[in-house]
Amino acid sequence: MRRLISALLLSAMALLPALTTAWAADKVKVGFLSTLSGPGGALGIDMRDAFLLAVKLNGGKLGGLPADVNVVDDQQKPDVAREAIERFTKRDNVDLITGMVFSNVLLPVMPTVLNTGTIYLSTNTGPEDYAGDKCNPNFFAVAWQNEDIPGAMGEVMNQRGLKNVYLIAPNYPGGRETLAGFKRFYKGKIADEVYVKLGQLDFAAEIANIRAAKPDAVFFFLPGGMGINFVKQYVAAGADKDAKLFTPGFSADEDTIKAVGEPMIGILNTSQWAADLDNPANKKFVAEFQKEYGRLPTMYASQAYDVALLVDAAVKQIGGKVEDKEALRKALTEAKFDATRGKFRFNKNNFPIQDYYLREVYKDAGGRITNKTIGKVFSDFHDVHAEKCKMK
Amino acid sequence: MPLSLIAEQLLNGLQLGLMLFLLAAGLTLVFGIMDTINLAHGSLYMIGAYIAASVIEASGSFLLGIAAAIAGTALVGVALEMALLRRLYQRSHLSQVLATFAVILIANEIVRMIWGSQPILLNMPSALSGPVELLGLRYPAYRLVVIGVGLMTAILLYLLVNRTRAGMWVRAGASDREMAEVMGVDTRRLFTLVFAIGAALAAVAGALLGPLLAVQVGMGDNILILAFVVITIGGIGSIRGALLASLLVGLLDTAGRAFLPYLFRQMFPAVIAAEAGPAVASMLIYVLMAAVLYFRPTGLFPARG
Amino acid sequence: MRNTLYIPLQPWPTLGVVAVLALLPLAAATLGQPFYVVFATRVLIYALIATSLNLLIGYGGMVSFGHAAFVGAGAYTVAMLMPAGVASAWLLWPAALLAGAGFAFLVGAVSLRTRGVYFIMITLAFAQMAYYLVLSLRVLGSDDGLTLGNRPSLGLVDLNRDTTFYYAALAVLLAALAGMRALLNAPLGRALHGIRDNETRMEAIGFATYRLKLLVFVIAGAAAGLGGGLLVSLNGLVGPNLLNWTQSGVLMIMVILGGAGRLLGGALGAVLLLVVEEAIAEHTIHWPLVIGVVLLAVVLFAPQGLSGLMRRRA
Amino acid sequence: MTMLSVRGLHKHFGGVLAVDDVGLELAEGELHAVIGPNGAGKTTLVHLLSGALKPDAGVIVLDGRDVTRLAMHRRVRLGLARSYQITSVFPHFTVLENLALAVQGATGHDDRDRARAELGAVGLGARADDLAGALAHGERRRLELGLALSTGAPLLLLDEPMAGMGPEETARIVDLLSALKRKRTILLVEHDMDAVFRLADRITTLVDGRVIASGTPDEIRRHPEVRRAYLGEDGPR
Repeated sequence: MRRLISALLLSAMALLPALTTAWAADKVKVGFLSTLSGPGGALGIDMRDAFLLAVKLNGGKLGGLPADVNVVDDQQKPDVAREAIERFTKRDNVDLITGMVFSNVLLPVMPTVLNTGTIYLSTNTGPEDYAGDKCNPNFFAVAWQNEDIPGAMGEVMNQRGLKNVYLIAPNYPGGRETLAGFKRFYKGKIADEVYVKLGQLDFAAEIANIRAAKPDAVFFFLPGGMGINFVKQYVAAGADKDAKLFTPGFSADEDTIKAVGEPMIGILNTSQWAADLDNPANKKFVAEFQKEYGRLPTMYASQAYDVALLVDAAVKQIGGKVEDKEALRKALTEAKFDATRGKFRFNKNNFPIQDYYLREVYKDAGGRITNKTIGKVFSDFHDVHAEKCKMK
Repeated sequence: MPLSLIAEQLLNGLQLGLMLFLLAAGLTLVFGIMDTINLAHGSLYMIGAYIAASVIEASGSFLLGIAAAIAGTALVGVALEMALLRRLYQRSHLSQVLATFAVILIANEIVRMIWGSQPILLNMPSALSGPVELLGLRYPAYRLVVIGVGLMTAILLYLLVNRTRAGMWVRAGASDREMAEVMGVDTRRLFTLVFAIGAALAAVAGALLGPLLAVQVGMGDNILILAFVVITIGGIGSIRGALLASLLVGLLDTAGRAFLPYLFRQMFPAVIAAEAGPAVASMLIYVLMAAVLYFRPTGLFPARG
Repeated sequence: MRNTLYIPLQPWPTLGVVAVLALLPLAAATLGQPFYVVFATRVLIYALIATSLNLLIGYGGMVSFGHAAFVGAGAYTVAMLMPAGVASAWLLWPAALLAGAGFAFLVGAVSLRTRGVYFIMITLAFAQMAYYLVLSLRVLGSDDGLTLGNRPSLGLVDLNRDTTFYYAALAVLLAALAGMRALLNAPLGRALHGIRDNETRMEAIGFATYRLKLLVFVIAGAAAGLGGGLLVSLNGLVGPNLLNWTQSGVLMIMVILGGAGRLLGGALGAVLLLVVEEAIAEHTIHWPLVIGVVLLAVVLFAPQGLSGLMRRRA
Repeated sequence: MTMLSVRGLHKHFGGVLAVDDVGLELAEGELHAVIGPNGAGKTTLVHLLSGALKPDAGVIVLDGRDVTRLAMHRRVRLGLARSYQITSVFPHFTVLENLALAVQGATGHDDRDRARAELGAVGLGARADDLAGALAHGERRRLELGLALSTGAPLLLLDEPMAGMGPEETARIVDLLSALKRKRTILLVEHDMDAVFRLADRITTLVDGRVIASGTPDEIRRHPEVRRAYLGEDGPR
């Protein structure tokens, strides 16, 4: 028993070094919590790399203050994320949290973040929950609302005269909202709407069912490795000859294209960003990202990069006084910065108002397979939930 | 429901079942002969997949990748058996579960250190990346090859166990260890050999499934549980039981995922069907396992009396 | 008369440990580190869960590989009842306990017909069933799990304050340990020892071993369910991850690290594992490697676990 | 009054008939021995009577009640306890705790005084506080017997209580059993013919699972088939 006491005391002492990290002023402390491992890991890694690149290009600073970016892997598990958030808010006292990829990780932990009055900047998912009547002054969706990009694809499929579309997505909020967004704009018939487990990698059974349903086209939203496997297996089964694939930009990003190769050519997808968008900020971003990491950036990377630019601008505007949360929030909502995607401003629900483009995967002159912007689907698009937001 | 769909799903089930058999065969032999639970079997599968992926990427040859995976994983298996498993044969099942669980943790991290956290996405050999026509059915060529290799391995293993001297020892060992020792079998060498064969079979499954799934840290953790379901249903120690149970589980799982939602939609209101179909489908094989154990507490084909 | 199985109460060391635990939130507050109160609360809850598994593995000889399912049963019960308007912890936590007990009764009634390896496997099968059930049912949140807005209320005290929750969890753990000690010192405890020693003979001297084992299985399931209920109340969220088979493995690790078949084995193991994890996870993403090596070493060289080591030296 | 009545008991393992149409009657207070060569089905019979095995056919009536389908622990509570041919005690319990456990099992009460009384009866009083795992073979055999006694069951099935014992220990068991005579009804399976013929009121002989003779020691001694079965085989040691 006496030994038990000493064991307890020893373990308490082991924790002490961690206790001393907290205080230090004159810094912007960013908690960057993202999915860095597993099938969804590529997305988080792209975001982290882009965010750190932006900070590095800025001389290690954000808004003139040295940036202290604490990167943590959430392993795509809400409980892991929840513990990381506890550390960020209660131990490290960060000024901002950002970086989460998946809505099923973000949604369970967001109440904790918001309850502590910490600002969250979403580098990716923009769930309906915080777009409508539960919009929150501390929640900023810097990428898009979940329905925007699939909605744009629904519009495209109308224009192309597709009448019978098969839908497949993972069974999580992002997946369900994506299909809801698609259906909000798409006017034809739905052959079937199938939800698979998030992280599923073998789609043999689903592909056989798709083929048996004989749709005109397939709209799929399968982020990360899921989409890569789906496209490969779909083409291997020869199903693409009967029904073409359409997708939001997530499953036609540069990582997916690189992994799948030739079978991707010709796939249409929508996005708020493309590597070939012609503006100075984007040109710099694409060039610097390739120089730093030796690969093409994805839309995820552009989103995280834009978050860093936004923070930089806002902190600069308030003269580095990050303790003044109210001022920081106000500066963020005004969002005066040159985004890689071009036009960008916040709606009253802190979700973006921006343009959406149609892209096509093609092989460029140098034999490289990549996306080409072939048109604009929506201009100055306001997400459909903003009206219900009571802010301002 | 079109006949071609049923046929296609049957093939899918067969493919899953045969891959499960490759995993389960090694597991059931180790279990049957050495009375040892080896959770680290899933790690051998993962290591096989990683070796295959690395060699294929470096050399461009798929066959070379599989050969390297078999040889490399068998070596890892031998090392694991001699360094650790040997010490566990006489220990309780609890100790075996925990020690081999520790091996999973260690193996996952070592793989992460060598290959990183990112999944390796392996492409199928280009010659096999398209579909083939099969009695009016378009089926992925690669999956057909997987089925073929699985069948061949199963037959080879059957012949090895039932027709060779080493196989006779293995069967003797599985049904009565003391008897095997009396017969003059060098059980230490036999155990190592069996372990190496089990590791090699797991590597074949890992290498073949690599291009279909993703080669990633922890990939063996869930398929390991499926393999345990298989050997428990089949009866621990029985190769025949493992084969039949693999096919049963493979077909049931695929059929459940493919047809149950459809079936439920015919039987229940859409709201309930959409929920219950996938739920029941994903639990199906575990329900089967619990039911088998309830009525036959030692599986379908117990190797021991 | 000599009583080999009796677990004595050592009043002074016990009081000492309780005092240290009671002062911990104060220390955290003084150091300006409220985070560690939440962390310590989580440790206490896992100590409760691991203790319940220790009752099965260490005392009952029932190697259950599906204990996470009972934790899940309790957690999901709370997560389902709270949005339905039940806010009082006096109702929610007993409900979690009953859910764990009820599910354990179903699983135990079937599983206890089998022996040895098959018992390990069938408990695993039931846990996987539960895992896939919550994963696929939308009402249970499927992949996303369920999120609670608030913590339950406990009458006069406010569980939303981390310190209060800590003391509540501490009280539950101490009560559970006292209860377990009483149980093991009672005739039922002796019968349990007897079953672990020689089950066949127990039947031959008149014990209904199946029923006794089922009773203990249900008690352990109840404690695990309560632990799950506490955990979801603390975290405000629950996901299928909590029921994954690896989670059952982690609980077993705690038991063996702390010492199977020792009263404090489960609790010690939980403290050890979680503190080590917290201390090294910040420094290396490869921390499971450290846990794996330690576990392997314990299994091979110190099968009695930490409390075994302490007892040997004492 | 009949204590135990067995009719038409059958049990086969695979193709082998281990117990074949066995019938038995035990009067209250009787010491009834079952003898037979190795493999005659004696231990299987004990397993069937105690409930460790379920018969394929036949009826077992204990004290007027059909117990054929009852579990082992139920039969103990109804007054039928057994001992094992291969010692089966609780090695991590002390000797006294072993016996107390048996008292608790059969009665549901933790009655140390009764356990202590049985301790004296099997002559282990000096070793009350030693772990059962530390006992010598002969002592373990007596503890084995003590466990069955401590259940307080009026009917005892004793499976070779003298197995593997030297002459001195054997004599102690014989004395012990003589002391028990009339107090309990006993079915004794035993190889030691001297002991059997000294103790038994009646003897049943099993060969290949069948009863070939049943009667008083004198009748059995003279029975031609018994003599044949034992000639050159497993005669009185």
